[in-house]
Amino acid sequence: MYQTAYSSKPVTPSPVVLKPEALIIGGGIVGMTVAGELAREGVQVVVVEKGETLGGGAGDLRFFYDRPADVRKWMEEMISTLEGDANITVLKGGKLERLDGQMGRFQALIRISDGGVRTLSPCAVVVATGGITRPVEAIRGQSRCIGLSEMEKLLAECRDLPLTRNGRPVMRATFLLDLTNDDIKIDTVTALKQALLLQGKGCRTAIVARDLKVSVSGMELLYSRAREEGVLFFKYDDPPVLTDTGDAIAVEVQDMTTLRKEERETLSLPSDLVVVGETFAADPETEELCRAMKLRTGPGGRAMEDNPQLQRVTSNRRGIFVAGACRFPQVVTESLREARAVVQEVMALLLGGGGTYTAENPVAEVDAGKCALCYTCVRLCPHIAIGVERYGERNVYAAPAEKDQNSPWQAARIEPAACFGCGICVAECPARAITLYR
Amino acid sequence: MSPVAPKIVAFCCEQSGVLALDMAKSSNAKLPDNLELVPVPCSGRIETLYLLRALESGADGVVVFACYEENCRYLQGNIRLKSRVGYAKQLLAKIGLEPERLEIFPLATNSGVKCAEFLMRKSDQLGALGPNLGKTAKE
Amino acid sequence: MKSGSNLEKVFVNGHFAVTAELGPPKNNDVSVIQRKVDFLRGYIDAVNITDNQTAIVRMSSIATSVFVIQMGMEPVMQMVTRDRNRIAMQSDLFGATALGIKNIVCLTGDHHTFGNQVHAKNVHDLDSVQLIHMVKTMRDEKVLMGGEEKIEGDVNMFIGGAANPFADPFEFRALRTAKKAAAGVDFIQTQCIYDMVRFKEWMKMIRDLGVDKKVHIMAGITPLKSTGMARYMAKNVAGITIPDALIDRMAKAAKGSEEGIKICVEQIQEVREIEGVHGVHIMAIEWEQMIGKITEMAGLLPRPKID
Amino acid sequence: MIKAEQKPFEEILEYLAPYDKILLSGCGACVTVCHAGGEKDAALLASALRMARQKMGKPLEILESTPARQCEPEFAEELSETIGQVQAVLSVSCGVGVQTLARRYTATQIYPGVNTTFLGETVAHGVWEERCQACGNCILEKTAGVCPIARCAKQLLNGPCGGSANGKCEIKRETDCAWQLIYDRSKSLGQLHRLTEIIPAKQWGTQSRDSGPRRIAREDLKV
Repeated sequence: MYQTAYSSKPVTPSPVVLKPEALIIGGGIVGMTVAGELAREGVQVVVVEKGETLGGGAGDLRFFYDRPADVRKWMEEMISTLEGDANITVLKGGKLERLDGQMGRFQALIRISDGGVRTLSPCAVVVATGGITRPVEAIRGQSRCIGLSEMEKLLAECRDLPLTRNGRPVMRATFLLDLTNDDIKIDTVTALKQALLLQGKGCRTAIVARDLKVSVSGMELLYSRAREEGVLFFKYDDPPVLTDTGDAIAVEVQDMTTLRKEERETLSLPSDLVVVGETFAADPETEELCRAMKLRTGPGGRAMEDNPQLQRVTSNRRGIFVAGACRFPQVVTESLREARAVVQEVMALLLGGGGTYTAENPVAEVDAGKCALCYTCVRLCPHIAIGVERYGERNVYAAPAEKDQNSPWQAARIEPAACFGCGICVAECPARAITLYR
Repeated sequence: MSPVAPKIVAFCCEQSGVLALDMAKSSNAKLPDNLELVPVPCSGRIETLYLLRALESGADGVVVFACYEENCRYLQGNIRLKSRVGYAKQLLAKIGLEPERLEIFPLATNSGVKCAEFLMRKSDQLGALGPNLGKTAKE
Repeated sequence: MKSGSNLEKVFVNGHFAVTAELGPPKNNDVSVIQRKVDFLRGYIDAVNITDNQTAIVRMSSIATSVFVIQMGMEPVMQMVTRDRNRIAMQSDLFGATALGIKNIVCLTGDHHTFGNQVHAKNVHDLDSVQLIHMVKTMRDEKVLMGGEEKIEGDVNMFIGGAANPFADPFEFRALRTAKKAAAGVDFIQTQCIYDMVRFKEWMKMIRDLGVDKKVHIMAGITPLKSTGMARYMAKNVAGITIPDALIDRMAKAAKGSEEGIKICVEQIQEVREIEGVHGVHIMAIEWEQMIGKITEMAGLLPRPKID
Repeated sequence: MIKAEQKPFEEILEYLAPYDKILLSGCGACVTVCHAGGEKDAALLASALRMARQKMGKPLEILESTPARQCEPEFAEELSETIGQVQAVLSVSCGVGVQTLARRYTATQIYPGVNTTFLGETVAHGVWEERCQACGNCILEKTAGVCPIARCAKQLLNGPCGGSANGKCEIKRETDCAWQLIYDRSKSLGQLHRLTEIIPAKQWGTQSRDSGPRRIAREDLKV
């Protein structure tokens, strides 16, 4: 018959020693949250932030949609506690250039902007580099057309009533959503939050969207409050037409309440300001980082996009986690929830297993004698768990070959801790030299 | 109909196939009687050789229950399987066996009924094709 | 004088030379050669005899050249390195010079998979540059390849080569022609020209390298018979680029062939003004009968008689 | 490494028609690396052959054995006991392996299972391209590390020919023109001037196949 999928050989893969040391790439709110909570549990944390200050993408956030707290103050407190914490070292202007080895013996090479180079050996790595938005190309050149982030700044800094921009009062504002990113909830949340604030400042606001995404906790309430406050809501199929009428921009929408298309009349919303959602783009630096760390990037070029079989924060490599906007653009509260999920994972990994990790899933092993060093398995392993020891001076972990104790392993070698037990390498090996042991 | 029902070997991915078949069994959907299930951690674990050896050693038809394209827990498993089944089908053509004797049936954990129906259809189809003349093991 | 051929005398006396091309028959029917020679008689200085062009089996270039001489016209024997190794090529040179053939064009030749003998074993013992050098050493130093074997008597050939200014890498094309000049080539016939801008750029590079002083450059011209032919050549023939403007012009014209001849004549007049172009090589593939009309319309007649 | 491709299935069936017990022997080195004759591909071929013959009503018993290499006498010796029990051998090793077995086992017919094609480089997983013809007189120093003998359809030493367009060879659109590569690399190495020197005719006879089959004999190593 044929060899069964597993072969039973009592092999207990040698456990990997895990020191409580973690590396966090990205000093935004997710990175800081993870760092703070891990440090409190006694984990030695290094945060690498490419910029000169912590805070990251959410830096230009001023208001929470679900609580009245002042974001800037909350952010500054977080930064100060972080920088004061003994367990946390922050490397500003740092960039991960290279990550070698496997979980338990990662070798991270960090290049600092002042020319310095640091080599770290973390046992777990968290990627929280956030996402970037492309600035709003002024739609048809109107200067009265701004992005959501600019409106956030205006609402925070401009104290006078009614709100003024470049000296002109803002009495009528219209939010235009879903022109670019249509599967992302963050624009609707921000628009609703800002609309309520504007309404509070006596400005009549309308929200024009393809469809309102309210599947974020607390959003149903916010929507009904907005309706009570008098915010107007319009839906559209084909994008509304904007025309500059000199002192305002007229946003023409169709009254979608009448069912038959031809009977719908068009309404015009004259507005002093039209606010548009910025486009969330794949961050080339995150893509480069994923290449350096051999992380799988999803179709949108972001780290580890959704796959129902995978937990939200784990990556394709053991010991590396991904959280926040770099994984998928999302509201701050959702990013923070992912941050806490990462903290759970890292603590379970570093502290839960009594300082070691042994693979529960079946683990594949290469018979060094039969391996023809053809690199098939190394190329195909989705989890980057296989290296070739003899050449890989970077994969310096020279496990003694079974037969001949002192000569380094002269073949492909599967790191037991990094193996997920899928068996792809076993099936592809041309020398049938790999076996999957339960 | 041939006296003995056609033998089907079904390789089942533990993430989807195995669970779907458990569901089929628990909701006692009708399953072909000469069915052998081979669980594998991922459809990517199934070598091309397994597909041929299964046919060689007595199966009249081989089915692989794998996850849908984007849903592989190990990211590449079902994609690698697809190219291996393609290669195996070319070999079957050269051997002179009908292509219907080897098929991938993508499914998710909840498609128990769907996979049971598929197996019954496959059993009838193989019955019509007649026994696999290439099998070397004697019944 | 290198070989005293009529073509050489035309160049030496500063005339604007005209050559054409004659494809030997795919059998041994000499009347085919006779008919083509009669089409060309009086309109050209010498005629290229192709050597199994596009690797399609035809009567050999030497045999056809001998018939052409008997019919009172001067041949330019083409020799490709695809089919013969250095032994065969040197022995053919002895035969050719003995039979009175005075001009040779050394080519690498089209790859045999283009022709009707795709399963052949190609030779490529030498390449065109090395062949040029071999013929020159036989003529000037009277030694066989390898340098030891002395040759009794003269092996005088007026040596020609090809150049394709439209192939890649463009910046290297002039340098490669310079290499052929260094190897000892006497005249160069270019691939057929349709992209005049690129040809002029190439000629400028040739002049900058001073190659036009050492070598007679002949511009290759092929009249287009129809729009179909133009599109076919643009797409399938490697190394030939035909600007769309030309194809559109052909498509718009009432009668494709007449427009083709008009374009051909304009091209000849245009290349005559380019400094360093000493002649034109008209490749009227299976259209030899038009050479008379073309040369007459382009004002290239009568051909100079030099004794 | 040596690259090879399995022979068409029908051709192999033809070879094995007269026999009913054979050895199918793979090789653990080069043909394993290019997935042509390693243990996996040998077992696959064996299974397919058994089924095909079974279907024809003439079952074929196939013993399988894949030594680490087939081009060493000792590895060939490993198979002697098995070869004693079979009527013929189908070797999916490269041409060297087939002939090593043929030299050793004079009474047994050794059939090739693969077509050995070229010495090649892996350009992508599962894709190999010809790099070397083992001509015995390497000129890579002159051509910026790209060999025109192996990678130019006309083996030109003073290329490129007139058919090179957009960096591709005139006879196959997907093949890079070797001389374009030589030109590009020479440019990046700042050695373009070297391409203007004429490379004289190659002495094919000194070390290449054209002076008959070759032999290397290291007196110092001889036992």
